[in-house]
Amino acid sequence: MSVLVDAETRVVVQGITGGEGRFHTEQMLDYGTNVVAGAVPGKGGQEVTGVPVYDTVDRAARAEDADASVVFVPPAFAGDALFEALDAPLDLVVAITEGIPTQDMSAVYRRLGETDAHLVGPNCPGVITPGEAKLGILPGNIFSAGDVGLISRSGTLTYQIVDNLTNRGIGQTTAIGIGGDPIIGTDFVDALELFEADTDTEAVVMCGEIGGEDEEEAARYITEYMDTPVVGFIAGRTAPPGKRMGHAGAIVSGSGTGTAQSKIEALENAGVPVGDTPEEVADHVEDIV
Amino acid sequence: MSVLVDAETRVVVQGITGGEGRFHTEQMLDYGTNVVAGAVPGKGGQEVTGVPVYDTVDRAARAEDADASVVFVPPAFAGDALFEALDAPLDLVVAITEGIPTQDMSAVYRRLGETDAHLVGPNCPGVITPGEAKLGILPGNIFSAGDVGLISRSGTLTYQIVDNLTNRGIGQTTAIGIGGDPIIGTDFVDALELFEADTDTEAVVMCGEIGGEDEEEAARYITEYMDTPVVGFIAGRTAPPGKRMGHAGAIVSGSGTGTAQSKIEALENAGVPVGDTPEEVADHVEDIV
Amino acid sequence: MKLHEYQAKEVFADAGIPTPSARLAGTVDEAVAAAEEIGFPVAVKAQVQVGGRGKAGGIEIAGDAEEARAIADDILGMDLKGYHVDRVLVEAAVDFVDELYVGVTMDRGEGRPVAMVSTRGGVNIEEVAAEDPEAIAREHVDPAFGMHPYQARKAVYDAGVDRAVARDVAGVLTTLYELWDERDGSDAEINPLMVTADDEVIAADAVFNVDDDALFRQPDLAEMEEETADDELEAKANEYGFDYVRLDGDVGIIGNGAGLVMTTLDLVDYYGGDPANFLDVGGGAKAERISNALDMVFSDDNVDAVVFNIFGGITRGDEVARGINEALGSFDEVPKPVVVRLAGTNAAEGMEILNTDLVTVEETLEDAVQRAVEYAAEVKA
Amino acid sequence: MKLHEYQAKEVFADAGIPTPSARLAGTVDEAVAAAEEIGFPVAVKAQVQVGGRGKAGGIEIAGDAEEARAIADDILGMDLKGYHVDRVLVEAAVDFVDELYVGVTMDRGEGRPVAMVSTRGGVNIEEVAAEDPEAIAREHVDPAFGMHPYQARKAVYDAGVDRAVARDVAGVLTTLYELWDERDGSDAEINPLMVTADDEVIAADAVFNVDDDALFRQPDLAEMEEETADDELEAKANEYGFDYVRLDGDVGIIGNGAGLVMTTLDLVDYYGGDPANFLDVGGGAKAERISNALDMVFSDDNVDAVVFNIFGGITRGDEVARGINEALGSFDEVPKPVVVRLAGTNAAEGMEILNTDLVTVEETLEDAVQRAVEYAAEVKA
Repeated sequence: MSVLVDAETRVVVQGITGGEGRFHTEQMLDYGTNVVAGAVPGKGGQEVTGVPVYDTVDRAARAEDADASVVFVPPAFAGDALFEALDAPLDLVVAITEGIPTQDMSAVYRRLGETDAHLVGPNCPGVITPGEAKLGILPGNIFSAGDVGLISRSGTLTYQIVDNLTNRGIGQTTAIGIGGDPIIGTDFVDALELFEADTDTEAVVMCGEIGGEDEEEAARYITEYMDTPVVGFIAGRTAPPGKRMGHAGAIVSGSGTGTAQSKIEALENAGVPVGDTPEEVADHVEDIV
Repeated sequence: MSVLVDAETRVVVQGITGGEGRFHTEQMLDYGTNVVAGAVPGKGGQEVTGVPVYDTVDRAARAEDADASVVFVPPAFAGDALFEALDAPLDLVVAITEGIPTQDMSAVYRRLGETDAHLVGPNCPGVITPGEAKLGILPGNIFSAGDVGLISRSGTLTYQIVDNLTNRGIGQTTAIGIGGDPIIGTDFVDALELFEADTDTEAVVMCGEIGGEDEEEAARYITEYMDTPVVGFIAGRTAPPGKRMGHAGAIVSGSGTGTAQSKIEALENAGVPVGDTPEEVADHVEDIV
Repeated sequence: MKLHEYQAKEVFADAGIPTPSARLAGTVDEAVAAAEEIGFPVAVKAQVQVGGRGKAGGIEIAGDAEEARAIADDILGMDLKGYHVDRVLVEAAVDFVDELYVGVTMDRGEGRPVAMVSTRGGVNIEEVAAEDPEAIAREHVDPAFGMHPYQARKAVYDAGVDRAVARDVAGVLTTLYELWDERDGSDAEINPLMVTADDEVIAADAVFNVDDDALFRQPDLAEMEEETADDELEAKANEYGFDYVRLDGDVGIIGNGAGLVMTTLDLVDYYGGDPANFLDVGGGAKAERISNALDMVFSDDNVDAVVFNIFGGITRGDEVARGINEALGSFDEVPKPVVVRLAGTNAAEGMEILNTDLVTVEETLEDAVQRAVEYAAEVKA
Repeated sequence: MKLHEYQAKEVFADAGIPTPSARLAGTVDEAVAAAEEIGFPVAVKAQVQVGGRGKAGGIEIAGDAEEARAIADDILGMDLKGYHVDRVLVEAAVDFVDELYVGVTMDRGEGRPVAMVSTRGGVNIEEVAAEDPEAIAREHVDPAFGMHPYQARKAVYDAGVDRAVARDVAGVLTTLYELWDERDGSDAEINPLMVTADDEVIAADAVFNVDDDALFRQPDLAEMEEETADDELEAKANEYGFDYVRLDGDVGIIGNGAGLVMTTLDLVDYYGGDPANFLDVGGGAKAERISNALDMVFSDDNVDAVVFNIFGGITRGDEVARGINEALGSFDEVPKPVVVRLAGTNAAEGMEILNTDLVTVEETLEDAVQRAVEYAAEVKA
C-alpha cells in the first residue's frame, strides 16, 4: 500500500508543453507513472511524448478520467492553474512550481480548505510511491519500495535521507516532498495523518528545517494521535538568527520558536528520536523496522 | 415550540441608533423580545431605550451573550454588517434593510454557505414567534400563538394572510418573512425544513409570488421530504409577462418558468392546495388543523 | 438601470473592449455628417432600449451618403415597439465572418455570477438558450474569488470558439466580467461580438444594465440615466418614486407592498374586474405620498373606480387616512369612486378620521375589491 | 525586497496616508537646505534598512540650522549596524500626544493575512508582542473576501484606540491593507502612527516589504530596489543570483537545495569545524554557475577548505563536474583544497570526468564534510 499516489493514479500534467513539463513527463512515464493527459491553454489537440494535450484541465480530466495533476506552470500563472485543478475537481494536485507569489497561495489555500483534495507543494519535488508512480521531479532511481514513509520540506535533503535508507536496504511506502514555501498545501500533520492511516507504513521519517511552527505542531499531533513510530531530522542547527537561508520558510525568528533547538526538543518530547546526521536517522529507522 | 426564535433568543440590534433601529427596538422590547444589545461603530457606551450599545457586534455578542441580530443598517453598509454578524459568529441574522446591492448579497450568500448560521432576508419584515419574540418590523398585534407555520416572500401579504388566519382563531408557531430580493438567505426550502422538524407545527402556509424558481423548488422538496401539510398562495397571477412589479424578484420571464401558473401547478402537483384568495388559504388551513 | 447602446459602448471601449468607430446623431444632417466622417458602409442604429431593433427596422446599413440620409430620415422619429426614436448611433459597419455572444449576469438561483459564451451570436440569445442550451457555455463565478483566468478560457474553449480568436475572446470576457463586477452590473452583454476575416474581434452591440440598488456608488453611470418611460403616467410615477405599472383595465389599485398589491390585482381579476394598474406606495408612506398616489390613479383616463388597500406594518393607517382626506378634499367632486380598506398599524385611528363622505369603506380585502369592481361595472353600464 | 523609509512613505502618501513633509538628502548641505525649507524642528533620519535606528543614533531632532548641520554631519557616512549611511531623510518633526502601531503581514501558520493595531507604538513591536500579546489587536483577513470594513474598526476598538481618532486610524489600516494587498506586500507597518494634540494621525515611520516572488507584477516597486548588501561578497552573490549568507568560519560550503546545504553546515559544525558560508546553487545548475560558486567561495579570505556537496535531482552530476574542472583548471594552483561529493542524477558520469588531480573525492556526505574540516584544521595548524 501507499499514500496519495499509486500505479492507478491517472495524472494530468499542467504545463506539459514547457521545457520542464516535457522533460519530467518523459521521466515520469519512464518510471511507470500513469500520465494520461496534458493541459495547456491553446495547445489542445497536440501530443507530447504520446500524451494527448487538452486546452483545459476540466477537459483533460473528463476525457481521460484523471484524478491527479502535476503542475509545471510558471509562477505568474500557477495560482490560476491550481484553482483550475482544484475546481476540476481533482483529488490530488502536486505543485512543483517555485516562486508563486505568497498572496496567490493564500487564496489557493483558502479554496483548498473547502475541498477534499490534497495539494502537495508548491515549490516541492513531488510525491513518489517507489515502483508504482512518481508525480514530480524526484530522481526515481534512488528510491526503493518498502515500509517507511518519508516527509520532507526540502528536495535534495529528501534524496540524501532516502539514499541513506536505501543504502541499508530500507525501502519506502511513499515519499512526500511537502515543499519549503511559507504557505503549502499538505503539511507535516496532514502527511503524518496519511501515513498513520496506511497499514503498510511501519515507520515515518520527517525531515524538517528551521522556520515556522510546522514541526512543533507535528510533535503535538504525534503525541496525541500517532501509533506509527516517527524518526526526525532538522536542518539548520547552525543557522544564525535573523539570516535567511534559501527557502522563504527558513528564517529563524530569534524569539525561541522556529529554531532548530525548539523543533528538536518538541519532537524528542513527543518520543521522536532526532538524528544529528542523515546516517543517524538511518540508524534510528533501522532500530525500528 | 417554534423555529428560529423564541423568548430565550438574545438579540443584538445592528444600527440601533438610527431612526428605524430605535423605533423598532422599542417595538420589539414592547413585544417581549429579549433585545440585549445594540451595535453601532463609534456609539459604544451609549444606551438606546435602556439597551447598551457596543462598537462592534463581536463585543456586543460577547458582553451580552447574544446569539441573534436584527439589521437596520443602511444599504451601503449592510453587506459589511451581515459579514460582521456572520463572523461574530451569531446563529441567526435577520436583515430588514431594503436595497442592498445584489453583488454585496452574492458575497454574503457565499460566506453564509460556509457557516451554520441562518440569515433571514434581506428586504424582509423579519421573524416572529407569537407571544415570545419578534425580530423585525412585523406588527405584533395581528399574530397569535398556535400551530401553523408561515413563510412569505412579501411583508404586507404576510400580514394579510395572518389576519385571515387569526380572524378564524388559527394561531402561528412562527412566521418567517423571507424577503423578496433576488438573493436571500433562508429560502422556502430552508424554512420548510425548519417547520418540518418542528413537532408543534401542524401545517405550513407558504406565500409565494411570481419570479424565480423558489416555489418550484419548494414543491420538489415538499414531494420528497415533507410530512407536515402545506397550503400555498401565489401572488401575481394577473401580472403581465416582462413587467417588473416592485420586488426585484417579481419579474415574469415569459418563458414559462417563474410564472404564477407554473408555481401553482408545481405546488398542486406536490399535493399542496393553493388558495385563489387569502380567504381560501384560511379555508384550506382550517380543513387541516 | 439600462444604459443605451452608445453609452454601454463608451464604457466598454474605455475598458479596452474593441468597438466600431461611431457617433451619436440627433438629426438627419448630423447622421449624414457622422457617416461621412466614419466612412461607408455605416450602420444607422436607433437608440431605444428594446430588444430586436434590427427586425423592427431600427437598424439599417447605408452604403453612401444618400442612403444614410434616407435611412436616418426613416429611423429618426419612428415609433419602435412603443418607444420614440430621437437619436441614432452611426457606426462603421463591420465586415464579419462570425458572430459570437459574450455575457455576464447574476444567476439568482445560484446566488452567483455566471459568464457565458456562445458561437450562436447575432440572434436572440434567449431563444438559443431555450432551444439549444448546450450552445451556450456557462461558467459560474465564485463571488469570493472573482472569475479566474482559467474560467474565461474554459468558457471560450467549451463554446467551441475558433482557436485563432480564443485568446482575444477570453480577454473580452475577462474585461466584461471585471466591468460587471466593478461597475455593479446586473447584465453585461455583447451580442454580437463580431469576428473579422483578419481574426479581429469587435463588439458590434453592447448591453450594460446597472443594479439600481448600487447606483449610489456608481455616480458616473447614474448620471447617464435618461428618462425612458414610454408613457406619461409612468414618467409621473418615476417622478413620485412609485413602483407603478400601467395595465389595460379600469379598476385603479393602490396598496403597500408588492406582494399585497399583486394580490389585490389578482382579486380584481378573480371577481371579474380588470386591473388598470399596479401601484405600490412602499413602506411607511406619509400623507403626501398617499395623496400623490391618488393623483396618479385619477390621471389615468381608463380608471373608473379605485381600490385602496393598506395593511399597516410600518405604514400607519392614520397617515393613510390623512392623505386620502387631503387628496379628495381638494376636489369639488371626487372624480372616481374610491373604496378604502385599512388594516394593521393604527387602522382604527385611520378609520376614525377617514372622511367617509368621500370614500366607501370596507372591512376586508375581498369586500373592498368586489365593491370597486361593482363600481367600475356601473360606470361601464 | 525592502523599501527604504523614504520610498515606503512615498507609496503610503500616494495612497492617501498622511505623512510628514520630508526631503531626501545625500550631503550635509542638502540636509540643511531641506530642513530650512521644511521648517524646524526636523527629524534627520538615516536611510538604512535596519530596525532600531533611533537607539543606534541614526535618528536625531534638530531645532535649528546649526543643529541640523551637526546632526547631518554625524549621521551621513556613519556605520549603522554594519550599514553605511549615505542618505538621510529630513522631515518635519511631529508633535504628538500618542504613538500607535498599525501593521499588516501574512500569518504563515494560518495561511492568511493579519491586520494589527496597538496603542503601544513607537517601541519595538516584537518586544510588545512577546511581553504582552494582548496589547496588539489582531484581525485575520479572509483572503477570499479581503478585509471587511468592520474588521478595521474592530481592530481599532479592540486595541483601545482613543474614540476621537478611531475612525481615522481605521481608515489608515484599511488603506494599509489595500496597499499590502494590491502591491504584494509581505510586511506593511507604520510604527509609530503619531496622534497629534488636534487628533490628527500621521505616519512618522513606514515599512513596506514586497514579496520577491511578486516583483514581476510590481514593476514600479521593483525599480525602487537598491543594492543593500552590507558586504562585497553578498553583493557578488546578488550578482550571480545565489542564495548566499556569509558566516564566521573557515570551511566554505557549496551545495544544491537549502535543506541540504543547511545540513552540510550542520555537519561541518557536528564534526568540529566552522562553516564559512551558506551557498545554494539552486536546482539545475549548469557548469558556469558551478564555476561562479567556486569563485565566490575562493574570494572569501576566511575560507581554508571547501566542501562541495551535490545531490542531483534536476541538477546533473556531469554538469557539476564540468563546472568544477573549468573553475579549478583556470588556476596554476588550486587556491584552497576542495572536497567533492556527487550523488544522484548523472553522479557516475560526473565522477568519471571529474579531474581528481584538482579535488578530493568522497563517497558520502559525512566523509566529505569530515575531510574538509580536517583540511581546514591543517591550514590553521
